[in-house]
Amino acid sequence: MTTANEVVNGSAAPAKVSYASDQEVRWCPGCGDYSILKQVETILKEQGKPKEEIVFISGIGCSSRFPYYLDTYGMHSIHGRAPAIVSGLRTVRPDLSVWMITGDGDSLSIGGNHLIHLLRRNVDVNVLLFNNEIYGLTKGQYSPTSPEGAVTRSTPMGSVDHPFNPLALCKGADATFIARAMDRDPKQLREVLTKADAHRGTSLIEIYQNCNVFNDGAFEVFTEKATKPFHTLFVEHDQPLVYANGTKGIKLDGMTPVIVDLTPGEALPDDLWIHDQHDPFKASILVRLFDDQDHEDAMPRPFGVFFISSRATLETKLNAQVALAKEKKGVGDLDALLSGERTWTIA
Amino acid sequence: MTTANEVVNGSAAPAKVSYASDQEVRWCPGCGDYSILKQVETILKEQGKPKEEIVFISGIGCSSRFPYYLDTYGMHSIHGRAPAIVSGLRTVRPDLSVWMITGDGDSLSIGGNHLIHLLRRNVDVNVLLFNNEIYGLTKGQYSPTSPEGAVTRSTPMGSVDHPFNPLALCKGADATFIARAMDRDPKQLREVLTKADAHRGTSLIEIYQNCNVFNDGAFEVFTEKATKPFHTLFVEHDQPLVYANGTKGIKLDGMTPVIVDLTPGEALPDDLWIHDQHDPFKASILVRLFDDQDHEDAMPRPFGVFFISSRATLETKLNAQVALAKEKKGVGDLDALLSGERTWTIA
Amino acid sequence: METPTRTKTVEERRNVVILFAGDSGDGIQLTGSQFTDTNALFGNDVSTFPNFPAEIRAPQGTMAGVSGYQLHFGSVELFTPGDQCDVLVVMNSAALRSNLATLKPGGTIIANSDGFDAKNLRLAGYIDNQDPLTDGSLANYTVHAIDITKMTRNALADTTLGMKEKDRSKNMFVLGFINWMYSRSLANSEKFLEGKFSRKPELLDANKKALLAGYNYGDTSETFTTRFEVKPAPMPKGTYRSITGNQGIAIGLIAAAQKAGLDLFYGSYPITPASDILHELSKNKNFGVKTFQAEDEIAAICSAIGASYGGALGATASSGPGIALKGEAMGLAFMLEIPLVIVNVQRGGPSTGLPTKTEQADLWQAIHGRNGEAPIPVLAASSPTDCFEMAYEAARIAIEHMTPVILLSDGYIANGAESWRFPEAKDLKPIKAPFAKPRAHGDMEKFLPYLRDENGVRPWAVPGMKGLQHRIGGIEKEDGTGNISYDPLNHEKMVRLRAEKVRRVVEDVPPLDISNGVDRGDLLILGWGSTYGAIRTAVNEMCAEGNCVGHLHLRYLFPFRKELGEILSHYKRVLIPEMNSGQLRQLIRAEFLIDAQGLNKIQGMPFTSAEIKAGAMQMLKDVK
Amino acid sequence: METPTRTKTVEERRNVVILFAGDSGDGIQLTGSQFTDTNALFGNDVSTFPNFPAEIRAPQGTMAGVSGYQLHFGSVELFTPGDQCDVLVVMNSAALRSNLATLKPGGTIIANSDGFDAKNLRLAGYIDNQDPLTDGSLANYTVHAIDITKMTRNALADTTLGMKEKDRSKNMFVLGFINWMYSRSLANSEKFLEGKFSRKPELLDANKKALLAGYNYGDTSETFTTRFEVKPAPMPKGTYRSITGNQGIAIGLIAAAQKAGLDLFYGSYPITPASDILHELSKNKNFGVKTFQAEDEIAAICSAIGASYGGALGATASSGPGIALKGEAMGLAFMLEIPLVIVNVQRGGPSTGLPTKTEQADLWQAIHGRNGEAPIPVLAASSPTDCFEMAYEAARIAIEHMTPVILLSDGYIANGAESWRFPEAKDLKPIKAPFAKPRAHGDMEKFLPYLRDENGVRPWAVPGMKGLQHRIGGIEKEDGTGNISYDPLNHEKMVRLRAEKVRRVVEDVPPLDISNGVDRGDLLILGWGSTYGAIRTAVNEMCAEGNCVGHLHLRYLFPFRKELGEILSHYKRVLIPEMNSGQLRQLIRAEFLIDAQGLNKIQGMPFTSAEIKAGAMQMLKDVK
Ligand SMILES: Cc1ncc(C[n+]2csc(CCOP(=O)(O)OP(=O)(O)O)c2C)c(N)n1
Ligand SMILES: Cc1ncc(C[n+]2csc(CCOP(=O)(O)OP(=O)(O)O)c2C)c(N)n1
Ligand code: SF4
Ligand code: SF4
Ligand SMILES: [Mg+2]
Ligand SMILES: [Mg+2]
Repeated sequence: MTTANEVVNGSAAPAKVSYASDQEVRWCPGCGDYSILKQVETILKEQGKPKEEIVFISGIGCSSRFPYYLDTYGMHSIHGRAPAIVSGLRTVRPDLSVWMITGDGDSLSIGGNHLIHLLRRNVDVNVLLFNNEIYGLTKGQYSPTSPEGAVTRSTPMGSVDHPFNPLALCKGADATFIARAMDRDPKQLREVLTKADAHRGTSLIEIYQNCNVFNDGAFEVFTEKATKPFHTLFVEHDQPLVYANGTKGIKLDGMTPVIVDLTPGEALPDDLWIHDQHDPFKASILVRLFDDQDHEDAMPRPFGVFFISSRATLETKLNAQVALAKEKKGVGDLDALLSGERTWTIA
Repeated sequence: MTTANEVVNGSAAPAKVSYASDQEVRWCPGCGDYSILKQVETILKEQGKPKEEIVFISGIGCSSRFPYYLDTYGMHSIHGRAPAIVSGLRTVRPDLSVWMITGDGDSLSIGGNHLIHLLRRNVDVNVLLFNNEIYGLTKGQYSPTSPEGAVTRSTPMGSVDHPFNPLALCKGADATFIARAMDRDPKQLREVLTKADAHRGTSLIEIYQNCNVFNDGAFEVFTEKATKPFHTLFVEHDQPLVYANGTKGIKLDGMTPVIVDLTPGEALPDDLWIHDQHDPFKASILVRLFDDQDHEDAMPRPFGVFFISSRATLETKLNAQVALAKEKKGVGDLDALLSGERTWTIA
Repeated sequence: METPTRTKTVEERRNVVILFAGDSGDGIQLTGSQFTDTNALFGNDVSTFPNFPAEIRAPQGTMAGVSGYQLHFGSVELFTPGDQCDVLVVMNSAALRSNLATLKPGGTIIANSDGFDAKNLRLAGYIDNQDPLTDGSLANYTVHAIDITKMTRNALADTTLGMKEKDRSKNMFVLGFINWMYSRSLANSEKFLEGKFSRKPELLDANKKALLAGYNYGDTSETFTTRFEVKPAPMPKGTYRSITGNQGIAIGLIAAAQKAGLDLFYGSYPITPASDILHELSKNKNFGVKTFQAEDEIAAICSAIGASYGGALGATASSGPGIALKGEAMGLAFMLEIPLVIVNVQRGGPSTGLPTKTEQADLWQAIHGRNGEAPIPVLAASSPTDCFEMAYEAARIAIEHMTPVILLSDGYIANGAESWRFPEAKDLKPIKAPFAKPRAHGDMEKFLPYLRDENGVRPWAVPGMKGLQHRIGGIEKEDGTGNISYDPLNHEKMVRLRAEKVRRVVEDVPPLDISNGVDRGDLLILGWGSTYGAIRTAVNEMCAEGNCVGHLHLRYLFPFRKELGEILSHYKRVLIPEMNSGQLRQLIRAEFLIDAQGLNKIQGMPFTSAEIKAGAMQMLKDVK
Repeated sequence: METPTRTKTVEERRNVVILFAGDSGDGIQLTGSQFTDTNALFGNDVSTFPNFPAEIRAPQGTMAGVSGYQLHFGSVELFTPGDQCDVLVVMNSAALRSNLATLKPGGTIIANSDGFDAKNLRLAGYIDNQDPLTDGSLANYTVHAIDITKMTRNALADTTLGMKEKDRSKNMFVLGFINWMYSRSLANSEKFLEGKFSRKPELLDANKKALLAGYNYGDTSETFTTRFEVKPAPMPKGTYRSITGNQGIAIGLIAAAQKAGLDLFYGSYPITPASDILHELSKNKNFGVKTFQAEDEIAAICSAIGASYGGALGATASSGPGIALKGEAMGLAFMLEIPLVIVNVQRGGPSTGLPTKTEQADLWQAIHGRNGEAPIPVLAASSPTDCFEMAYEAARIAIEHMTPVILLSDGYIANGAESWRFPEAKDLKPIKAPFAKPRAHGDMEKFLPYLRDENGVRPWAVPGMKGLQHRIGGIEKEDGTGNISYDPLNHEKMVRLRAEKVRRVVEDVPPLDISNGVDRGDLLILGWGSTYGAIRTAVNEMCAEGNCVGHLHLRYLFPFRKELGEILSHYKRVLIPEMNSGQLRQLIRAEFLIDAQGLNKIQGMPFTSAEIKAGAMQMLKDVK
């Protein structure tokens, strides 16, 4: 980027400086957003990347206020359009570290199309999808991830919309990095964030986030001590799918996943499903473990990194074409462009 | 629909009447759209449904001119928005037979979000997605389904966008009916159309359509006698996946599909993949058979009905709520509404 | 229940303005609306103005977190929530600091002293522990500092509730106290609580206790020697209710659909301050109302177009940014010539702007914000109750003239409430949908979907109607047949036919008449939308003071009624107050070539009548 | 090659208008543009008008399928493609029927007789085999019926091409013949063919053969006794090229980015007639141009916003329906106050309207089509060459004033070509981006992203600049800091500061001056956009005939330059011709309170100078 380079004068920031901005955080007390903000700030600190080389782009929603709270570059844009803004920004600035903050309404309702196109184009950005299964900022209407039957301000008789399975949708859009985390498990969240940041391409992280004002407890079964072990499945690359404190595992019967009982301590049956984060077919099934947790013998909900594949990013390919064009035709000569191919002269 | 019913006075149309309108068809000579129009008209004839009870809604594009050519009700709307128009129409008119006509740009570029929301909500409509892997009406720019590297008017150096796998995307959006067909195989197209029309819910049919002016031969390997058998795989419910005139089949190695050689006449190995159109997991893999046909030992491209599942339609659920509300609260009394719950009187 | 009463002096008041203010979490909106209700039921005229921040719960105790509810009630007819307040009820320091300016000199402050501890004072920006309640800075006001928190807790001592829950009842204590202060019975509030907490007996009990405690506190405490009384207002005979603008719009749309015998389909995407229309409508499915929360504003309007195409009344609403997204689809509806109601509940702009504040800056967008020649009738509601009438009218025009219609409201009247002498269903204007005549059997003549009647209106042929199949779209159409046509002269003809059809709409609306003041004279104040109350109040005062001023308020904004020019010519000067930079003014000047002046306020806050008056008096000076 | 020549009489012509017409598949556009090129290279002034249907290939032989290319070339300066044509070249019956009206009385018709068989005649709507070529109905014209199909086939008899391919060379036969008719050498056309078919020797050979055959046919056939000659035009000294409006815009944007030292990012979604800008730019990646075909218009403008935020020049273009979708994002760019160029190549509306036809009906949308108070500078190009200048200016203003800028063009000048004396890079106005000053090391003072300079312009701090991190967005901002602010007075202040910044833009553009005619007198014709050529031609003629008429053309449409009022006051009457219902007229009347009249044509076709003249003469009558 000609000028940016001229005027930019970055240099490594002193480690462990604070990445918080001077703005007071304005989320409701108890909102899950606080935890996510904290985890992000923590890993930024750990990495110690210069603040000026980091950009946060968000849409509109409670979650999208996020950029104001970090002392990096940031844009709080318009509802649903962050992916498009990110695409333009990265195309001209492949040198930056770009993060996108969005909500379930912002990215899956009004912004759904931009999100799937961002994923297929594989623009290099870390997408943090704050899923609270509700519209927070507009005070409690259901969202595309709210369960069917959800009684909200816009659905007094219960929602009639079948909700999206966000990760299945993203997989269908050929995402190259898919993961799930939650506000209430800071450690796992930081791990996932770190892996996401390491991935070159669009890293999509769905983060379950509690909206304690309009949808309190939506993810309780996954976050509460008592129920967490039996409803969550933390997947690790190359490791078998085991949960419930080692008392249960998952194997595949043909293409259908089934639950098997395990005896802790004993050797694991060797037909257990071994998680392979590079297997696109397995990933297509893994995202389908999406049972309603109220049903008994429901499959647990997977967390962690589901899938990683490497595919050249949009900006890499586009800038390669620019370089190639310059190489082939020579760096553009404005006068040649102005005169075009055929001219005539009046003397 | 109060009034519609009052004023509507339908009655079965005499069988075998022509469903063509009086408008001259304005596609380029040789365009694949002609064949699709013909197949649709044929099955409409066969069904003999009253013309006035059929509606075609389209967006914008060459393909979207379709409604003008049939003597049914029809709307040629705006670019990408047909799914939203259909959703409103069906909600108030569950009695009609509704078809949606769209192109790869119309439904997957500008209209992508409306399409995936239509699918998750499962509105009862037959969606005919004319995929010619190009923008026809605007004279030849690449589309979201154009292969990477495609040289078009907007990509002289080749497209840098990774294309959508349309059926994978639709599956990810929880479509309840997914199928693929092509303009050059009228019989199979009619079969698929018939099944789609029978399905209650959104029936998504991707139809490979040749744009002989801007993207001629895009699907040649699938349509030409010589190559067709080796690059196409016609799936039938309960039948094994066999192609290449019975010389090849597909089985699953774990979750990974692999090609096996077969000897025509001999009994089929029993580990062949048996197509089950009701298995969501298998469908997730089937849509992933999407290899570039130029690679040798590429998997063949599947055609036919991939997946069918039954889920209540949006309009059914919504109208049920309306009925329930009337039953519970009694049919709305306008005066009661006007006065509200608390009033006072000035005498 | 009967409420205890000790004799204390009672003073009568003509009208009173109370501003309740506190944290977003303090339940201020509830306290305010409850007391409004009680007074309305009692027979006062009421007008309210809720005012809250964009954050759901901005940090407790901060200025950013302050939520307010202003109530004006009186024994006389009222048109605004009041310029300044007589009583300011504040739950904490920030609430006091951010609202003191609106309190009349000598006004009363009722403060929750618990909200004035060091922390709260600091958060509110009172530096080096200066405390307004004690430092004498409020000398010119009557201050009642009450530890509402403590008293509420005491009142609920014997309940099993946790501290947090107990404190949530603070607002009921306030409500009880205010009820006592204005000599109101608690009956209505108790009835409300019984409804709200029917399934939570514990909370019901607690809230009732707090309510009563507040009442009794006023009654027993020696510090309060006088109560006030506001007699019922001499309003026109009839039955009344209180209504907000958004409720008015919802009910207006339902009423119109019912009168036309159509189902109402409402496609919308949530946005402040329009969302309540969706919430309201979704509660009325038993009227055949179908609400569809679309994936975005484009889908919202398109779904409504689909519904209208199917023979229902399609409607959609949003606010500025969302309306911006609907422009292309409005063009389609305009070309299809089908009924469609588009409501814009305006908020502060541009872009995301000030989501919870009010403004009138989307008028140009409504009239000019589309590609091509696409005139659409634009209506504007002038008050909460007028929202009902204008929504009804918008729907009537859309149906009978087969056209999209835009209705403008704004955050001020959308959330504000006033008393409404509601009509009876049978008295509402009838609405007749111009459905195409069913085909006589065997009639083979080609149906002409764009054959217009004397008003330029085309027939509404709905799918299912036998023999009337036809195809329509957004491409230019041949006159009559509706077939695609690129013919140059046909295009110009169609552009003019569509414009003429829309022009005819104004022949079907009430003639213009001045709202109040003189019908010819020195100055005309020309207004539109929510400035109505402030202008009317100002003009009444000015006339009372002997000025020659008139007030004309446009509710049908576009096209203009032909007599408008005539009326304008009856005044020496024309002043146009707007919460924008002068958008109506621009249209008036272009149409009538008169040097209309503007009075413009772009602060996210409504005009006070005093501001209107000042601007008008200034202009009158120039006249003389 | 040297072209054979027999002596025939040669007549000189001052200027000639030829209209080539045929099926969409006949290669008419190529024939036309090639002959344009040849004449331009020869030194004539040229002006063209391609005119085609919305369908890609409407059914062969039908009226709907007719595609036309009108060329005006002369030995004098030209401003339009001509009102009527001297020569009409038609490849079939439909082409004749749909264009005969534009042929001058006594004009020449060159018809491909093969296109007049029974089928073609019927398709064209000539009933009961009436044949215009033979039934004498063309008595007032000189008709040359040539079986172009047969002659082309004969010429290619010995090639290995199939019949279909042979017939594709018909247009080259025509081109060859026309070259002969106007005494032009085939050299340029052959050069072009060699380039086009460099990889297809067979086709190259065939096309050259057909070209030569056409030429020789004219030369040898006895029927043609005279050729014509059009001498070079006495144009200002310099080097010229021919350019279309869309090329002009593409080049203008690249030039501006280069002069500012920025990369150009172009985010766009294809739409007629704007797509060619995308096509053109995508060919120039070696200038650091990055083109992004977005998923829709919203993503297109938002990607451009992202690019500008990143320090590049972001630009986007579309036509009416697509621009309608960009309104909300324009509001964001306006609030962010970053450079952005938005081009609207207008087409017939409303809605999908007439995609391939021209119109000027999006002016209101450009100026008023957003929510809230969001004034954006609006420029309009008046000719193909002016598209370059205005695109450059739009970019310069966007960058130096940190604001989105809208540039209006339309289908007529977008596809039309004219000769252009192109500038040298060094002579282009310099452009300086207002980048924020880099932080001195250790400078800890808070950076103020909204601290304005004397022009009200804020500093452009691009990610990567150390110490200048800041957050911006669409919510109202506090003056200076840019932090979120709901403060009422701050909002009004910011609204006025942003408006003032935009107003200042006009102090940075050339003062207004009349284009031609008298600078005070009876009538001023005030125009904008593509009506320039027709008005200029009309005014020249009228002045020559002794009328007191002047022509002022606005290229910077909004805000108005302050001297505009003054200039308007120098004329008794003001006439505003527009291809809409009077959108500029409305703005002029509102601003200056003058009774400006309109001359309005809404037919998807440009004004002819005759139409302008007629309208103006009518008005002059009224003056006297
Ligand atoms: C164009 C537009 N439409 C609608 C809105 C109103 N709006 C703001 S945020 C939001 C959705 C918020 O939900 P989500 O994206 O899940 O974010 P959350 O508040 O839950 O974090 C909506 C509908 C808007 N600001 N702009
Ligand atoms: C809002 C809007 N944007 C862009 C266009 C221009 N446009 C018309 S059709 C089309 C895409 C056509 O491609 P596709 O949907 O694949 O249909 P096809 O012509 O190939 O059948 C585009 C970009 C438009 N008409 N409206
Ligand atoms: S409304 Fe919900 S999501 Fe929004 S800040 Fe409050 S708790 Fe968080
Ligand atoms: S351009 Fe292509 S898709 Fe369009 S009509 Fe012609 S052949 Fe068919
Ligand atoms: Mg949410
Ligand atoms: Mg296509």
